[in-house]
Amino acid sequence: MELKNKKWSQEQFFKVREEILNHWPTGKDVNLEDAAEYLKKVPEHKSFPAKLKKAKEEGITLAQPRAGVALVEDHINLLTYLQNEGEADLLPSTIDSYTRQNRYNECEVGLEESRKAGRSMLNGFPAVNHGVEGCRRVFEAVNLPLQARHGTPDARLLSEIIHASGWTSNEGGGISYNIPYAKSVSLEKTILDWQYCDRLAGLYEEMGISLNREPFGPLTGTLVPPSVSNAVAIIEGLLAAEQGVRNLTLGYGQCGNLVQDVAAMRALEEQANEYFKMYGYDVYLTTVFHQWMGGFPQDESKAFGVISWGSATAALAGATKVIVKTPHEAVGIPTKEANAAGIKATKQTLNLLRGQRLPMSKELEEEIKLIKAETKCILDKVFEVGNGDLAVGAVKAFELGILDIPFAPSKYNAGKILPARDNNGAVRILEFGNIPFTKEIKDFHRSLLEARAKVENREVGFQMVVDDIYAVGKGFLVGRPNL
Amino acid sequence: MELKNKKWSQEQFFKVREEILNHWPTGKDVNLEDAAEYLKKVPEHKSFPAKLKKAKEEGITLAQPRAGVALVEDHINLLTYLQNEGEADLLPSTIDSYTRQNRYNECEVGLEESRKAGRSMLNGFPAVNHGVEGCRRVFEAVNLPLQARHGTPDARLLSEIIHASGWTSNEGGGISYNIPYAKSVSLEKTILDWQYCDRLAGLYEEMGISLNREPFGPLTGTLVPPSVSNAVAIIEGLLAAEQGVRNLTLGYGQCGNLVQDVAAMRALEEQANEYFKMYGYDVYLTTVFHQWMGGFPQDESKAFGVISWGSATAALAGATKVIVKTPHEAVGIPTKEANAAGIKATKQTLNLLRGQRLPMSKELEEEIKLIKAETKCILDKVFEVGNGDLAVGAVKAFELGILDIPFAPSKYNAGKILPARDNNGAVRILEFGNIPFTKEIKDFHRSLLEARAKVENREVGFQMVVDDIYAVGKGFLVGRPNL
Amino acid sequence: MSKTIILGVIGADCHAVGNKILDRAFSDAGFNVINIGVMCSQEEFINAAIETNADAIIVSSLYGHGEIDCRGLREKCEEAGLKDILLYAGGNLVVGKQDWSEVEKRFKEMGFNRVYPPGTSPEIGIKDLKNDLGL
Amino acid sequence: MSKTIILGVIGADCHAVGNKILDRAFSDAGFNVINIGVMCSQEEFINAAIETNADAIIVSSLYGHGEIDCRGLREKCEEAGLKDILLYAGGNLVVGKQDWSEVEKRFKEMGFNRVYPPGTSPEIGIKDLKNDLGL
Repeated sequence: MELKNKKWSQEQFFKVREEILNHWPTGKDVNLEDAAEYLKKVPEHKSFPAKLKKAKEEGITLAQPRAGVALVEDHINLLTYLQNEGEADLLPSTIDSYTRQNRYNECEVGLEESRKAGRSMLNGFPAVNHGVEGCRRVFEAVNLPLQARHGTPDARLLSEIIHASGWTSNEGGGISYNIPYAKSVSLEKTILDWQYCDRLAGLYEEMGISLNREPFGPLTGTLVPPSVSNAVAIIEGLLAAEQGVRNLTLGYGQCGNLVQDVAAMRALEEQANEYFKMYGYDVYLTTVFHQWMGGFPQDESKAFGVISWGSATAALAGATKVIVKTPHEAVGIPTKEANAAGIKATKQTLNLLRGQRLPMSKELEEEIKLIKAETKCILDKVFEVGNGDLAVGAVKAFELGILDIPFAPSKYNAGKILPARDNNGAVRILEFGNIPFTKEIKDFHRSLLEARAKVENREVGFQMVVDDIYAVGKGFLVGRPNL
Repeated sequence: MELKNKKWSQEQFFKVREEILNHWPTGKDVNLEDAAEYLKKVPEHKSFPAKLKKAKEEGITLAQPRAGVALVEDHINLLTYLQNEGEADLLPSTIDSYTRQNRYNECEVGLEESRKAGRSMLNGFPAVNHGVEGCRRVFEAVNLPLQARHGTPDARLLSEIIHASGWTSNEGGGISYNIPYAKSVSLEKTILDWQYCDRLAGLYEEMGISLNREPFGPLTGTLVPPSVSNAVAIIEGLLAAEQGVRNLTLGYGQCGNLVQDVAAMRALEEQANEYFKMYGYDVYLTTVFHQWMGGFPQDESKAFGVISWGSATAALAGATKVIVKTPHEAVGIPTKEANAAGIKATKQTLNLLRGQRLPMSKELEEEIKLIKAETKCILDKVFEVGNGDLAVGAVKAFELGILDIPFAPSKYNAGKILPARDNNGAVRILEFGNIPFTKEIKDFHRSLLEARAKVENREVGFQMVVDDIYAVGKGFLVGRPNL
Repeated sequence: MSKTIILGVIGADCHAVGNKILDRAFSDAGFNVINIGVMCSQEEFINAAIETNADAIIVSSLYGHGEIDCRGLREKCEEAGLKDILLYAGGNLVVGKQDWSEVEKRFKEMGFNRVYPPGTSPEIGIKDLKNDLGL
Repeated sequence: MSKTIILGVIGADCHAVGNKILDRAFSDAGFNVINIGVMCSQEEFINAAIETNADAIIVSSLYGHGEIDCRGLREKCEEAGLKDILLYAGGNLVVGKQDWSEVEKRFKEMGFNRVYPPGTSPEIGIKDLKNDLGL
């Protein structure tokens, strides 16, 4: 199939669908009519779009953890604990890494070993292996909206199964679930495969069922400049909208400088809405802020400091929801208690800050303007190299390094840009690769990094980047040479 | 002695001193010359003024816990733990409540019982009973500057002992350690007694020894409007400066609304410096921000949220130091581990935010202007009723309700003003008593509270106040009727 | 007829916020509240109870010295002829985080009828008091 | 002569940041680093080691599946003739917070020479490797 940013025809979709449902035995239990009927009965308090809309209208920020274990019963226990003890507002099911690679046979091994070992040997919930039956059991056991969160380049069967099970949101996108999550899967393929997932959500939308889609904002979660992640988020939002998605949550991962983080969130929401309008899409847009995605301090008290600061930023930015880290972040997958603790610290901070926003200032205004200008530089070029087609343009833009995500594992990513923090901790760019910024913008970045270098009495260079990556594990935002 | 805001003569001071040193047997071990010699040997890293100055110049915020137990050895263990494990920047010795009432006999009972019980039966360190010998043992065992933190209306003997022991800072003031801490001690007396403490610090200053003095900013710590606590802080600062104090830290307790809190800190520093200049005092001024002083959530994860948000506000306000709460706050005096945990969460947040400030905005500018205008209304009237004498004026102002601190236990406090939060959580005034604000300012407060009442669909009234007091224990800043 | 209670904060404790809240809550619940404020000695509680023929003494302690301060209060009440008076205590009664059931046990052994942990809502005390007074 | 090491992230794990940092750190320390990147099978590690006549294989695993992914690697190395090759593993090797000494023990029993907990600085691995290689 030729890649184009054009709504798939019914024929195209159902032809592919037939094949997809045969990828694993549980696929045969997915029935679109039955699923639609099931989804129509989802009560409002368990619907992602409904709960997000309510939160946005009331100006509050919802808290959502990450969580997933191998077995259905254990997963239900985990989620109900996070719901009841953790006071989560939205629930996830984090999908395990084998499922993300469509290695369902290995999931079976993991399930078997988990049963034997009495503890989860998978790092998430293998939703495809559990099928509609298992996923519905999970959905029916909880009292909150449920979302699949993963990192799956080809999530077509997974998406079929989770939506048919009443899960009203699906995270991912053709870029954001490829470049940071895969090594050698082509972008053409993942954009096509996510067009399928989007078209599926669009089909339900056409049947009167509102489903939420959420491109993965933070990408590699490590020193990603806001304009780079915002450009990807807007592209994925537009691609999803073309396939009929009407309820979108666009996201951003905390960089750590308050003004930059708030500016990034505001720029993202405003600019995305401008693009939706420009291209004639009717989309209800909400936002998600990811707490610090980089290295965490080992000490749990310190981790609470990182978590709470992320929550405060989310509130001050007016995010519709925030994705929560846990005090076990530095050591791996958290216990359910640690997970709940992270949510509680988050909710406390959100509640204290309810209604408070970072007031507009010269600094905030200029940062918003900068991020929007940079994002527009990138998007203009993407449309240009795609001859007006956004899907084609995205693929070409990665080839050419116009889109370039720092620290991404994919060989389809140029990996030429190098970010580093300025003296205030805001993420700037040290080496631009082929990112199509104006000279003025590039000079501005450079001047900010030079200012930091002067303070630190060293040259601008790669060591700054390494220092910045290690810094938060040591407690700081900016990797000063003497830490 | 007649109360006047005038530097005590040597004669006056030493006459009173003779009597003071006889209040309890340990007083006889205080020798001014010996003390001066001891203090001159305090290394820079153990000097409060030196460490505060360094922090202010570097633009960083220092973290200081509260801590104190009955016995010297246990107290040393506690402080060294907070220093080494907790990573505190400054150390306290919180003084027990019997000492605060000069009930040294009861301290003896408490010390005896603590030895028997194997746990502290006093809620702090009885520095007077331990005398110079015990206090110096503590000072010599630690590696950081040490401060007495208490709430003692008559701290004359205590101040003599702690300064003679190398403790280079003393918290308190004639108003701030009376009105919130005593029931029926006259203001004349406590202002005179704190003139003594200030004169003592001034004497050392004249001998070339820099000591830090810190009036207690948060007062009752419960919905105190910023202009009320700022007015008291500036009065106590001026009274201290008159007695020769040259190194002052003025403080403020977090109210919870970011813009108001930052505005209060900026207004305090700027306005205090204006007054020092106006009255010809040469004072090195630093600031202290107190994390949330009101009710705390029982849940420790939630407490971390409150602690971290206070730390973030301190950093964004550019406070020189922050006084740290602990995750045990809701249940009483913390274990040393909980105390260290509070410091670590605080330091992590401070470090992440190092160098970041809340940028100036219209909202911040207007809030600073409002707080300064209110503070000036109060201070003008205090000078007026004192016929130009600030000490006399302060006493009269409390009599007349010009100075009036919400929820204070003292019978010398009018207790007529009633504060409540506006819709954004900022503390405003509901009933003004005799606070001498202009009609314009009063109308502005009223309009903000009416706006909240409208949102909550109820009348402005006392129930709002009660709801606000209980709110943070339940997780929220504003006490909405449906919590 | 309205029942009379003595409300106060014992010892060298100057925490006034909760005292003002309890005053209002018990008053609103129909009790005749004699609020002797903060920093009250055992004698002040007892004298106030005798003078007003009170039905209960409600002792707050927020600063951790409650155990020392409250010791002997029941005995002194009995000596003063307040034989059946209800004694309630609440707040942060002891220094540090201790097992609550242990703390409750110690205070009950000291003759308190009801003992409340930190953060107890006034409504709970009001309900208990109405119950204990047969209202 | 410079020693050669194979660096990679095993299994279905795509964490690339640490991999890029380790690459630079070991290179800077004078090793000839063959970085096979993320998402590598056991076979990819072994083939790379044979091709380059490597002295050590350094396996990262950040996503919790390390225990399953690393099982049998030592045996496969021996079958492939890599008899004395050093095997190091580090990262978030297991799902959840487990006692580190237990985890270390399991990996040592699986034939790993060195095992590192999360957050280990590259300098430590470099020092150990120099030591183990007699440099």
